[in-house]
Amino acid sequence: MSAGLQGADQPFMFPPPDPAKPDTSALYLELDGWEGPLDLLLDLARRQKVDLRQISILALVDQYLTYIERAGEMRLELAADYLVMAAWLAYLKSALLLPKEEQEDPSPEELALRLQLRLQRLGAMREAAARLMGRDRTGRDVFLRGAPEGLRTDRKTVWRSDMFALIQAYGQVKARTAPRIYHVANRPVMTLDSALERVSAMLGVTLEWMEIRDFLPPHASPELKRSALASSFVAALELARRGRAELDQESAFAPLRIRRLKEGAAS
Amino acid sequence: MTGAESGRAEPGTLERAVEATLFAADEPMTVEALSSHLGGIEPGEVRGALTALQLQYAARGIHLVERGKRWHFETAPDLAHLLRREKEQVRRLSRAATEVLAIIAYHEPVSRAEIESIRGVQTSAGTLDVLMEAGWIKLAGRREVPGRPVIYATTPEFLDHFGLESRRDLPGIDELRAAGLLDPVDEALETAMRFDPDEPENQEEDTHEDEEGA
Amino acid sequence: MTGAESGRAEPGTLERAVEATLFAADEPMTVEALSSHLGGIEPGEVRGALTALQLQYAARGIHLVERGKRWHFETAPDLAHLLRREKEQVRRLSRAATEVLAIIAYHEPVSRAEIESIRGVQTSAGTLDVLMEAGWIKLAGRREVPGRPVIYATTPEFLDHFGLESRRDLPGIDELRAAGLLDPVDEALETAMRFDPDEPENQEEDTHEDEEGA
Repeated sequence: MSAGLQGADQPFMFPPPDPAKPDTSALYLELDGWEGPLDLLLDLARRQKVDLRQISILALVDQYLTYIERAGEMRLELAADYLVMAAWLAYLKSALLLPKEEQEDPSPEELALRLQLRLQRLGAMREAAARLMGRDRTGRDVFLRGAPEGLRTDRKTVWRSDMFALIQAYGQVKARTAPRIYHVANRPVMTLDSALERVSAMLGVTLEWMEIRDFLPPHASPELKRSALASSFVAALELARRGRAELDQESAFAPLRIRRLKEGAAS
Repeated sequence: MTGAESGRAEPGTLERAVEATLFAADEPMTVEALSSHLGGIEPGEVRGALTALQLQYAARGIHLVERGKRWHFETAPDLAHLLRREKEQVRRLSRAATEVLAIIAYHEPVSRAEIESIRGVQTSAGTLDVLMEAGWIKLAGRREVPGRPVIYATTPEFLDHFGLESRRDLPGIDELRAAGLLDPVDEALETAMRFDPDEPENQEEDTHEDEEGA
Repeated sequence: MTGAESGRAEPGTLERAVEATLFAADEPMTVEALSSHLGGIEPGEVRGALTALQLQYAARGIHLVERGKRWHFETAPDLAHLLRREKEQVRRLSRAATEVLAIIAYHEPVSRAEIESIRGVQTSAGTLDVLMEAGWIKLAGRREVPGRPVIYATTPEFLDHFGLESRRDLPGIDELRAAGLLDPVDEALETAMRFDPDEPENQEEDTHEDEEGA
């Protein structure tokens, strides 16, 4: 019945597994070889029939329970999950044998089918694994070159720059490091020395009274004229002190006049 | 294409360059890697040269093969018996590791819980480690379901080692898919319960899946 | 010996075996080693297979060669350049390196100490290395002063890269000034807006500067 649930008449697509071994006590020796109850069930199913789609779940349950029972007789210690599976299979068996109308949900048929599907899937993967391992494998059946020269890629940096960057860099070096010469711009002033020189020179021209303004440079800027006036005034005072000139002013803020003294006349 | 048409033709310049490069390389190379190594030759031309070379080597003791989009030279499989004796260094895998590898290869990407539900036992951490260390499987992200489990997939090295050009070459994968044996049990159960097994309808369904898988 | 007569023949069984064995071998093999590896084939036959293979590979990107009585496959000599590829990575010269290069170009030959005194900052050895690697400067002997410092000068590649016929084509100080390149950076804009280039005067000074620079 369970076998019929999934297209029993479809051809099986795998090469047959190992020739079915007889269900004998040889099982005991393989105890360590099982990877859990599903693994054991799969092996039992394989012994039963070639096609996992046609196995009898009832027969499988019986075989499993027999195996567990024998293991118990031999006082082999079974892992808990084998016992859990045994209990579950015992329940499944009784449910499958009950009249249909007393069944619960999910039905025992569905549980049986689920088990069968799981076994099919595990079986399929086990076969796939065997076929995979049987392929021509590198290092076992096919070999790569024993002593390849190897490819080497040397990284090489190609530097790039351009003319503008070059001269700009040089300009900036120059600008950054040029010796700094600080020079004060020529300010519009007449120094006392030059005023002295100038006033002395002008005094030498005549013995007449001259206005001090006449000593100023004729085309000078207003700033320079102011400076020249002040310097010339101080120069006139200096010359008077040295006894080389005399000063005259009629009233406050009147034009200041200056006249050369004759040599020796001052005493 | 002249080279590809006749295995006897003298190899052209590009063929010789591809041949020498792959021969000297420490590991398999993709078309793109070859193309860039050869100074930017069109990938299409490189592919043409590879096809021509493959044909030229078909009858030789060395073959040019593609594995997971990467190309390399290897000895012809039929000469295995001559070479095997000195070079027995293939990793021996436990049965558990073998099964886990097969499950990942045929179902990828797949979570550990999914592997365990197929095998019916817990997978020890060591099993996955061994496969990772061999370079045959890798973490392939996480499944976006509650718990976000890590999922696993195979690598190009896996294809390489087992002489597979791509996962499509996995032995029997089309048949397994067609038979629904790569679908989860729940899905298969639903499908099975929906049909009355003795009806011809079921046959139709099978045929349909075969077509899909092919 | 049919294989030896024609490089186009399908390789025979022994040739294929020899081919695969040499391909997979870790090191070159003598005729005797091959013979014993292949289960005691007559050395004469092995030699015949080697000669045939050598001929079959003569035009390929791989050659079968004998060196000191030992045979192995290797890349064809004309393709040896494929084994070492140079991958070029273009990088822009750093500001510091550009300054040093400019100083060398304007003042060559010049020692490192002189470069530093012109730049007003220390110059790392790496900067000069980069310029040497770029092929733009070279060692130009030693200055015959105490300590005999190494002096540097530019190369023809330098002129080439910067599109100069000769160093005399480097703009003079006053051209730089005219272009605002001698102004401290923050004043450059102000100057540029006020400056009225005075042609004849500039020309005169250029000549002068050139003489000094040459």
